[in-house]
Amino acid sequence: MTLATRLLTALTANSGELNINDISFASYLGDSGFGQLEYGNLIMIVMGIVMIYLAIKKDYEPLLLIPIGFGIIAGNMPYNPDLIPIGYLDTLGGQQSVFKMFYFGVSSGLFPPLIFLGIGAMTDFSALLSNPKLLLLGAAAQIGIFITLLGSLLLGFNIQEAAAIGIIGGADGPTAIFVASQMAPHLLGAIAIAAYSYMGLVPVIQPPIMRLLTTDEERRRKMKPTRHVSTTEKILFPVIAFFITAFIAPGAITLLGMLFFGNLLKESGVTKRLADSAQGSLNNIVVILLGFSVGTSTQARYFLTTDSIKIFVLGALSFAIATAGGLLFAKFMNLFLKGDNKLNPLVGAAGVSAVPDAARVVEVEGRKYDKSNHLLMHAMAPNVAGVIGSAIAAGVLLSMVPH
Amino acid sequence: MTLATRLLTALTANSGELNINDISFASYLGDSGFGQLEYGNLIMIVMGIVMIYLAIKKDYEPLLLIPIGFGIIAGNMPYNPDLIPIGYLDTLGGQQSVFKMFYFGVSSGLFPPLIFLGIGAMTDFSALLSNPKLLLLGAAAQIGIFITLLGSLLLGFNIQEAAAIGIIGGADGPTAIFVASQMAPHLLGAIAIAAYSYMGLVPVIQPPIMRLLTTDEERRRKMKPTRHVSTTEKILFPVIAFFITAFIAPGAITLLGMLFFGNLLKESGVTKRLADSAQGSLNNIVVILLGFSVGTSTQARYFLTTDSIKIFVLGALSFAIATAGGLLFAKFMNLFLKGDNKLNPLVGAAGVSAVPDAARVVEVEGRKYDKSNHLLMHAMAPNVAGVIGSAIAAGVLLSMVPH
Amino acid sequence: MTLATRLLTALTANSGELNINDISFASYLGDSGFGQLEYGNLIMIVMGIVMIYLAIKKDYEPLLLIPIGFGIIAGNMPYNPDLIPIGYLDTLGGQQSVFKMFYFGVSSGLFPPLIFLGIGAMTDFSALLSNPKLLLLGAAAQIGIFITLLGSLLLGFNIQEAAAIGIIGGADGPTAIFVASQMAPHLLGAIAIAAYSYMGLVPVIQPPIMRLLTTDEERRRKMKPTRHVSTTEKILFPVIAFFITAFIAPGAITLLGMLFFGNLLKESGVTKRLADSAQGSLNNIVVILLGFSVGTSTQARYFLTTDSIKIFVLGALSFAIATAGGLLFAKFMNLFLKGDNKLNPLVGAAGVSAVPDAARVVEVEGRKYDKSNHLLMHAMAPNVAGVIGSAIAAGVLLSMVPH
Amino acid sequence: MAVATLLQAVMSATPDQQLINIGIRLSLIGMGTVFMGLVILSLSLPLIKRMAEGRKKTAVKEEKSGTETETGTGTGTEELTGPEIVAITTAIHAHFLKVNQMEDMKLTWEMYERPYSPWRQAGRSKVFIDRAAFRQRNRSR
Amino acid sequence: MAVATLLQAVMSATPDQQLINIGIRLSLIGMGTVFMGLVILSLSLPLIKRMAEGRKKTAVKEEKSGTETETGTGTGTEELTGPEIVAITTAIHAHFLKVNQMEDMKLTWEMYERPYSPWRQAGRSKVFIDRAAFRQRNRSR
Amino acid sequence: MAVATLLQAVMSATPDQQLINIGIRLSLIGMGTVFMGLVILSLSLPLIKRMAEGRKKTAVKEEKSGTETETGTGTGTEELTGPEIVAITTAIHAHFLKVNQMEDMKLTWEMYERPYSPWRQAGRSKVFIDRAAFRQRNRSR
Ligand code: NA
Ligand code: NA
Ligand code: NA
Repeated sequence: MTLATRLLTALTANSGELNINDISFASYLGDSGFGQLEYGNLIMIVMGIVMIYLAIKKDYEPLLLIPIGFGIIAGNMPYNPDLIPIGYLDTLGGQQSVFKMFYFGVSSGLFPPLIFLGIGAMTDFSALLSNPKLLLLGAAAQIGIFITLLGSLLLGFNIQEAAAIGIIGGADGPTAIFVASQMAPHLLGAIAIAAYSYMGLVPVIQPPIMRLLTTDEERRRKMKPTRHVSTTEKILFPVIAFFITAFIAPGAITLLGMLFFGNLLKESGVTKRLADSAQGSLNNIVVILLGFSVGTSTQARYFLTTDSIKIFVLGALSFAIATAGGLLFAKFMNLFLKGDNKLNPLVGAAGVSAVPDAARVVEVEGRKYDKSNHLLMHAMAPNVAGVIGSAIAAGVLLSMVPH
Repeated sequence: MTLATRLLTALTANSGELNINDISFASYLGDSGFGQLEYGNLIMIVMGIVMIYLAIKKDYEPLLLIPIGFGIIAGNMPYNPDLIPIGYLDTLGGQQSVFKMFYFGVSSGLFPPLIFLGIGAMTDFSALLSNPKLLLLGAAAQIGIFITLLGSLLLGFNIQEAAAIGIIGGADGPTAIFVASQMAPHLLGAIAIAAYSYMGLVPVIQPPIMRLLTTDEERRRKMKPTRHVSTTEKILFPVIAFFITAFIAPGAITLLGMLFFGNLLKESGVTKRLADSAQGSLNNIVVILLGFSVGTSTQARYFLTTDSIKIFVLGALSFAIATAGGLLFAKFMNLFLKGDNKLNPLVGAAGVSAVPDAARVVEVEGRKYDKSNHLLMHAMAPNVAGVIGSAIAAGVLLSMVPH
Repeated sequence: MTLATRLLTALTANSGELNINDISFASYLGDSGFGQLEYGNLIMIVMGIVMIYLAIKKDYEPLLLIPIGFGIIAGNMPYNPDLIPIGYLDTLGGQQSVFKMFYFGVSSGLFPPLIFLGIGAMTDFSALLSNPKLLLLGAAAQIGIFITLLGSLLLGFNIQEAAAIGIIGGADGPTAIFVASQMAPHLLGAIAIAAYSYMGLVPVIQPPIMRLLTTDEERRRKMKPTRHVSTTEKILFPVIAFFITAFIAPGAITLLGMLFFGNLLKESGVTKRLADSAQGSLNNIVVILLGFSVGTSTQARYFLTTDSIKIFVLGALSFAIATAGGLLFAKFMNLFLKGDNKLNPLVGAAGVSAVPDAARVVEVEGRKYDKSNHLLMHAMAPNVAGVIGSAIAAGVLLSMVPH
Repeated sequence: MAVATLLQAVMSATPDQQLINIGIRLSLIGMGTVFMGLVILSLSLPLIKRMAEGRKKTAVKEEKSGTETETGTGTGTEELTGPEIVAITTAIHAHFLKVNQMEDMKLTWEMYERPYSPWRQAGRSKVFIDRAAFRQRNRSR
Repeated sequence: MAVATLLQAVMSATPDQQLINIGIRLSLIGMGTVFMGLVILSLSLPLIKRMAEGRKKTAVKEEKSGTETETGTGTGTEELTGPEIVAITTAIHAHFLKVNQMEDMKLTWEMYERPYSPWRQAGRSKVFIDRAAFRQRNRSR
Repeated sequence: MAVATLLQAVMSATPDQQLINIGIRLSLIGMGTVFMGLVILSLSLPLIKRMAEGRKKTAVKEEKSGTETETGTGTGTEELTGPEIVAITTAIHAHFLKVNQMEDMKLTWEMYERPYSPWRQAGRSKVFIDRAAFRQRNRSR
């Protein structure tokens, strides 16, 4: 049904005239799930249930997979869009659906910066402050973004779509949603779900690559303990880091601004109330609405396409490449480092972001080869650097690719 | 003053020209309460004060009656709408009033689903899970909705208005507001205030009807204790219950979706943070703004009409019929039940929703005849079933009645 | 660049065509801070850093100066507005910037009433209830508003601008923002920053004036202890006070309505949950977004003007006059008061609002001359009365000055 | 510098005398209204006090003349507060189920406790078990 | 008065019979749907119960047949929960730094602890150190 | 299946060589910028450290050279922190009122305590009783 026809029907239906012959239990059932269910909806609903199952049973990203999963179910329940506005794109007779109002936070790009505010207010950048050179690993892992961008172009996506798909490789949900909402809104559902799914699967995706690209000796290597970071450093950091990164990538002012603003609220020591709400109730509310909205945007008719399949394949690829990028760059850096300054290349894998999962995978892998080798702390530096790195990459794409 | 005239005045006034002769203390007082007060405003302000008094002194629904009561006062303070936008419908020179922005949450239908999210996150459906057959009582009590609908048609309301008024019989504030906002926005204030007032008065309305329709023996009857419900059941319930009810009544996807989503957040065990905010700060914020906005929408000039009086009479009727419906259906079910499976018909009265007031009225009445008879737990099942039942009824009306 | 040109450029750029010759590292750097930085931006960024420094180091208004300070930095980072919408006024190709969405809460006048709700929910009006006559000091101090208004007219501002600038003398941030957003949106940044800066500097501005206008004997004077206030009085107060003040100044219905509504939530005793959220998470969220937005609205090209300088000078003047007004009126009242009913004129200085800073300055000054003289409690009465007084003044201006 | 700019501004600006007159009128009316509002408010405060005291005395009187005493020597169950009744019904319920796992017990408790507070949040209030209990609770608040 | 108004309204109003018929049909369909919904829901509840029980039994079986026991007699470090591992790594870290100021110690702790909970909030989950630890934690929840 | 679809897609798609070139340029600039940003950031971190240390040393110096000591041997009241002063004024106030009901006492306390923190929330800050007290408080934070 074209938009024009639908509008016409809506206008006619809304005349307030109600013909008694139109009112029958049979016609009602025809407008209920019995008459409106489509095959695709069922597939999506099952997918939503699987997500909820994984979240509860396997503890994969429950704070996002449960809202997304239930959103998928709610967004795919069958209904007749000519009678009531329910879906995330529906407006009928001037009345927007509630799901559309929720989705405005996603489509307008409003929610991701608010999430970044919360992330900033809960992140401790000490690890990064004490390991300046490990920042480079967080840069190297962003190669996943750009190779995926090229791959997307090869698969026939246009440049805006390719940029949005590429950001999946940043392993950072809100960044991916922010870029997709500006660049390729029609792919947002698939991109968001791919990003979050793979972030949940980091403990499955990364280890084989880590083993493949490192020697036994490298994996056992211990690193020098990190130094203590003073409160003043932590207060100066968000201001200076924001200035530098936003200066270089103005397209990331919005995301990085909120990230470092949140961090300043946390570290200043005089705005505890604000930091608590930024990372507490405000963040929770946004996470609920963001996840649910992303879920409702997977209506089968728009979601079940070959594009979505391509995006999932490209997403898996991007995570693998990002992991390899970080690892190999660590090995490259070792060529120039001496003695106990040498890095354990496993730490490079944490550069993909997916905080703190990737850092913990590093810890787990490291301890498999030497139980006394604790890499978590070292891995946190490239891990948070990866967030900044993908925000910069997002900023570059947002300002270079017309949209 | 017609809208056209007002627009003209506004445009003229906003030219930035200010004639010195227009500025006098007398003319200022003419634009203040001294010159603008109307008789109707005073009546409404007294009504607001009475509500606040009942809320504080009698503890009737304080979380809603205090915001509504103060909203009534604020919405009925006299002012000159040609000078500044204050009222819930005012826009002047392109500037919307703040009360209008608040009211958007009501008129757009945004707030009720958010309230349902909070309700879901605070409701324990165990009672219902352990008493499947008591669900039917929650269905039977919805007869109040449809008889009120017919009564409204008899009193001259059109079909949309009648549907919105009928939902008062669902004894569920947010559902009534949601339906009224879509079907009959001009009656929203009266419907909302009738719904919440009678919900507060449930302990006054129900007992006489309960005594009238039951025998002494029935009131003394004890029921079999309920069984224990496992965590897994509680997790499965929101997903399955949402699928079934939304399948049958797609018009209720929005309300039921948020209700069961909130419940899943609560029961999943892995999203405690989100459930806390859904039923905590988010809910509180929405309750404050919803109640206050409903209050401001009772400006005397729109509210003090015979329609409002009719709505209050119909509302009282609907609560009485719903109570009777639940009770009589319990007696009807007893015709088919044997031995200690027989129901205490008082439990049927809890089917009207008004959670948990109606259930507690059942407990109180039961104990009047036998101090050892505790019906609260049994009454909780039809009580929460009544919420689902009225949401389904709302869904049916929303999808069948063009609006 | 005119708006028309920018629109044209945007439309052309958004055609989705991307010429390979346009893509070079040099052109990218030209669009980054390296190519876009302006002198004015740097000045503003330094100002933002100074604010953050004062907030952390001197504890001047940290809950506002930190969000404002970081907002100034974020709002003045250089970027090319033809490529991406970032600034608080940017819309590009139908996409609003996130900062613009945040700023909507300021420009629409939505945030200040929400702040007042929170203030109401955290203010105890006991001091005022036990000292009725001290209310007059809160009235007298509003002279600062009107003299500043006249001064602004003399400096060439138009009547709307003058009214908005005058409200700085009310020493009440949200009121100043509310009036400026309606009357002179283009001056909002300067007015807000002047208001908050001087509120932070009250301990510096007031003492010299207090010493100049009082004798040693007056400063040592002790006042009669205040009486105890019952719970019922505290419940009645917000309702009655709202009725009286809103009746006299309907233009203040929005601000005073939210203030006294919040206070009723606090004092009613039955809506603790709502009061907690009103003064907790809701207030924190609004404070974060309000402060940050005000900061982003100081883009150098709009902010660094002689108008801003004038506003800062007028603002300092208004604080001084308000202080003197309160003090001198206390001395005037003493002409009619006998014995131990006489006031310590220092208390009059607290009438400027700037709660609770001004009241604490009075305490400090009083104790300098007699260590056993505790004026804090007495000073709280004119202090909160000053908030009501400036809201009334704002209401009068809003309803008398066309805007 | 700021002072110089200011003086210069005052000089260069030649504001309409009409505008100044308007400003003066506005200011007088504004200041008058502020005083009127706060004077009337300050005069109303003693009335508020008297109203509050009136209510208190009446309340005390009512209590004294009332037949229901609050000294706790009531007729047993009628004196119970809401939470106490919940506790008792829960205990009975637990007894019937012969619950011996603490976890189950906790679940049952929650089931009872929730409705008391949270539903109110969604706009629903408590039902008072009986008047005596109601009064007692209200006073202890 | 209200009753009089009402009666008058009923009199004066001459609602279309057609409209009443529509109302009756609507009501029948509505009431039918409410019952259909709640009847099907009530019939599904025993199924939910059975599903839950099925899962429980399988879980119990799996545990019994599984090679990994949960009695705490594991191989040491593999039994550690996330927080324990954090504590240990922190202790080692503190040792290397030869930290003797309590404040420093606290900072280090925070650095470790934060990532565990807050990042999840932003949509990121825990990584489980190993399966045994994972299961244990999950069950204690 | 997914792999097949993918391969097929690669085959069927004949992306403009021009587009690929653009992609490559974009990627090089993007990757370059990411590295530039993080390299400059990493180079700035030692500067941040030095700034922080510089400030600390100055602070220590200032304290030593300062005339006001913080060892608590001050002149009595001047050493008081905000809350202490509140406590004292409250006590005096309570004494004058000859308060003997605990409830009244509590109310008075609240009246004093509130303004300290909550108003700040609305954008208003503390006033420091005197410099010594200010410093002390600040440090203990
Ligand atoms: Na990343
Ligand atoms: Na109901
Ligand atoms: Na003031």
